[in-house]
Amino acid sequence: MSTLSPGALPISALPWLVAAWLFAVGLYGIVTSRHCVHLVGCLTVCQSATYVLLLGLGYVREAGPPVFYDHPPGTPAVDPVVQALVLTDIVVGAAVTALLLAIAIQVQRRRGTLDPQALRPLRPPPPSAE
Amino acid sequence: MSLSETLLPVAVLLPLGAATLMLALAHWLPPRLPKIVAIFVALAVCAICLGLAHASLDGPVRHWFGGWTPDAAHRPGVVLGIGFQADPASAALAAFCGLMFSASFVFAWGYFDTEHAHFHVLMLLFLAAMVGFCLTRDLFNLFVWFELMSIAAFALTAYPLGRSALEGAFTFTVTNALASFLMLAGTGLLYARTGTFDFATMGEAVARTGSDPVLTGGFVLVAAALLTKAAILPFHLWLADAHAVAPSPVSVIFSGAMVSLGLFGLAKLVAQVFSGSADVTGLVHGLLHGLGLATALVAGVMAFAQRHLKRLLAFSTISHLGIMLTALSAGTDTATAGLLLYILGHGLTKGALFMVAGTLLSLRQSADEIVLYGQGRGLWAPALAMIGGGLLLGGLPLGLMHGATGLIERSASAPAQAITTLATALTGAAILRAAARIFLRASGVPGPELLAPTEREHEKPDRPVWLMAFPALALVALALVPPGAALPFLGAATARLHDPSAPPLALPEGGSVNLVPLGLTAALFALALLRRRALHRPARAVTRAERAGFRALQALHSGLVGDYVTWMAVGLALFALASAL
Amino acid sequence: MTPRWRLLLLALALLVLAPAVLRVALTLPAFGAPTAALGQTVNALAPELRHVANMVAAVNFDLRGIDTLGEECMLLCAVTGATVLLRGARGEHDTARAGRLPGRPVTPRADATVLVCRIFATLTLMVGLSVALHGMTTPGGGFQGGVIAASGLLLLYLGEGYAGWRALVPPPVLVALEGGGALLFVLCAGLPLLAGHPALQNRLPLGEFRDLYSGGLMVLVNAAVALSVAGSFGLLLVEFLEETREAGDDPISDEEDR
Amino acid sequence: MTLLVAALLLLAALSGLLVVLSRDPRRQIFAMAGNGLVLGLLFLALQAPDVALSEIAVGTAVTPLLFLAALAAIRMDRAKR
Repeated sequence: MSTLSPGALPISALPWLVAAWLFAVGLYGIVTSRHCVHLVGCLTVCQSATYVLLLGLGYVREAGPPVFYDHPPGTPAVDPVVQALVLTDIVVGAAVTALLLAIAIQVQRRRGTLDPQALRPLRPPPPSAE
Repeated sequence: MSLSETLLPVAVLLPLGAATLMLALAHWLPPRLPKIVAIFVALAVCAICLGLAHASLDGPVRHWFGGWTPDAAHRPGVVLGIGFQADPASAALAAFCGLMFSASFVFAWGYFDTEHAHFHVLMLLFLAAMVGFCLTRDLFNLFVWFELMSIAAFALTAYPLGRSALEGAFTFTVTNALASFLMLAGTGLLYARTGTFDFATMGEAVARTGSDPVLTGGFVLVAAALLTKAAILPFHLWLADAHAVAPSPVSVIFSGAMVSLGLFGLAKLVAQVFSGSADVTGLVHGLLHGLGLATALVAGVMAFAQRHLKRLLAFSTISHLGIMLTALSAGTDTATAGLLLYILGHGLTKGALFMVAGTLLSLRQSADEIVLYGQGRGLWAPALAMIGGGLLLGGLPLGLMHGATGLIERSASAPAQAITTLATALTGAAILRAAARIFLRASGVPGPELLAPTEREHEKPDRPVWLMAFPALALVALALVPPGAALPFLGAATARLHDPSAPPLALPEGGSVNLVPLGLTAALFALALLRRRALHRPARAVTRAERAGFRALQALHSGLVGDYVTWMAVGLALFALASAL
Repeated sequence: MTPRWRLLLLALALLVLAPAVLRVALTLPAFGAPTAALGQTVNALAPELRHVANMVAAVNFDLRGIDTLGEECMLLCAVTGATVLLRGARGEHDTARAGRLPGRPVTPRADATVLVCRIFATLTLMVGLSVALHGMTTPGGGFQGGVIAASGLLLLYLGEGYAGWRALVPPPVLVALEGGGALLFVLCAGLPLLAGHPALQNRLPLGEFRDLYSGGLMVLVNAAVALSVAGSFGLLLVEFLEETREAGDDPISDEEDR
Repeated sequence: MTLLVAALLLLAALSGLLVVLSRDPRRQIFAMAGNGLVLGLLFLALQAPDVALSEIAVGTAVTPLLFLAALAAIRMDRAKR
């Protein structure tokens, strides 16, 4: 790749790099998290990376929103398809977050801890089984 | 529109409608009604999809939602709407999902008595998602059904509210939610480059574009998501936790149908969208093949070292998924045909085995083969199903799985064959060992399985034994159907998966009977049961080394969500390395 | 793995991924100049074909309506799952019970607070309704309107206190709203099939461009989504707020529960 | 690319980092609400008013509220132990 020289990084790649950054940061948060609720928060950061990526992909320079109320149809507008994809996903993302939080509340009740380092689904057998 | 074209969306809308109606009326419905409705809806979906599979033998059945056909835009390469397309393979798999759900609903009769229809609402949405996943020909729509499948699965895993179930569900949700973000991002990349979501149109655009990092990147992200669902190393870690802790009727669906759908989706994408991209086909033949072999072997060994029956079965599922991935990556027509047949055979067998585990959890209050030692006496029907299932997984030269293995091995290299045979034998021997201990009081000193994680749990007792045993036996019986009868259909299905107008393929009639896997299974089984306490020094040294090895492998499957996510990142890095080389 | 090793492994993986990401980022179409034709085709064709001004609504509720149905069902799944999780642990097998928990000690509130909250709750509901209704012409629609309307419930909670609030918004009604909205969507998709048309086909009169009623079937689908989203998020809020109360706060008397 | 979009993108990257780095879940909620607001503004600048509306309603109001409720429930459980 000839374009890979570090000095020639075009600014127009910024949104994609921000998306990748958000995803990586979210992963870092998930991996190092010591509290399940914090972990869920990091997951939402990962998710926001996909929104930034998709909306960035649909952006058209010097175009308006894809709503032809004030502007007549035919004026330049950004891509409505990616917006539609993101729109519904935000709502669903909130619901999944809620599901995870509900699980976290119940884990706290059953285990008394929310440290992901201490949670493992099946436990090693009791020594009495020897 | 012809009848089959009209029925195509009904296969998805029917379970969706039934689920939403039940949810809306949940408060007022008599408790028995949802169970009956769910069984009939699943059967209806199965029947509709069978009809579609038959109709699509004369050419693909298509349905464009809202009437937005590809020429509605009057611009070539622009597809405004979303299409469903039934080819024989997709429709048959959708029908298979309907069958598995009806069996699971019968099995679960009486399990969820106290709850308001919620279980059945979630299950029907799950069914609709799986059918939609099979039938769609739109990438974003595929993502939607993939995600719906995931969310329904998350909720169903946590359903029992036990300690393990909650923690397993948490891990499952985090890893699979990450997978769906990857898939969404990948879909976005592919859209940015090709300007469409429709499989066929996208395939043309991909073939036009040639080598392009964006397309490869999009494929890698989508593939990583599908491989996470299909539990391929190193994305596989969540599965053993989730499948082991989910309610048994749900595990039946998870292991029997959901995970293999991930691979089917990947096969379909590779065949219909990416067949024109040399980079992607290189990745499929290279990296995916290696990952498949590694998965088969690692998970096979892990299965052999388990004592919790559902966890054992879960690892066996992973191992068999690895074998299926080798078939996918081989890419030849016979291997693809083998993959399709393997999905059916494995799903039926594994579903039956999970039902047996559920029966034991309900009647004997445990799923631990050491705790259950000798407790299975008198349960002849579950015993029969379990031994039959174990033999089938272990390479019994009968039935669908054997036919599928024969087809797959035609295009496999000798070392690959050796590894898959060993994996098959390991999982088969593990299941037979557990069956022998539980039902036949056969002993032998426990080996590495003694160290495996386990859990004290049980499922709702007081359910009629025959309602639990009948579906298990029926599934085993179906898995024993001679594969020869299905070959003509399979030939058409394989050819049409790639190209909807291709003439049916002539598949080679059943090859030689291969007894090697069964022999190896028997040998490993005997080894496990003849094991005696290590008394002499060399024997002790061997045992210690063995334990250390297994402990390391168990430590890899730590159950910690941070570890799992790290390994997912490593998996992505593997893809990056492979595509850069 | 110890956390340190894990972090090291992650760093290594990200390091390997970085050049690949950079390569993809540099080959993507430049920001602000996408090449995908679908979006611009929708912008060019949909105003005339569907008489709506909001292209996002046109994509969501007509062109790719089946996607939206799938997303709607995800919402249903997640909310049902969360409900089951929270309720199951409270031992409320009967949905009716969650709706009527009398005897909650009511903290006295100033009349002014109650009034302000009522006014704002009504306003929020109206805003939500308006956002949902104008979805075809201006930014907004069923998803956003539904969420806003559901958050109005919260203001009611602040104003009315627990008991009054539970009486005003019984969960069975919210569940019926949630399921009923989604059912309406499924019917919108399925009924055209009975007449021999493709599923979800827009056969209703399309109305005038920039009119409140424009887009034909899309209006109905939009309403279905609004109902379902409002019900789902309302239920979610109710169930989560229920969790913040002490379990022993208000013992339920059996007579009242029956 | 306008300066505004670039600034908002960088702000989004920063606020995302803040969400991850606020290890105390209670403080994280504020970071999350801020992140939601920044994202909403970014989407508005990207000419996506529909998405911005959705993100602001969900990201700055509903999600933080759910986190608050969940944390309250968890605190209560811890107090009981």
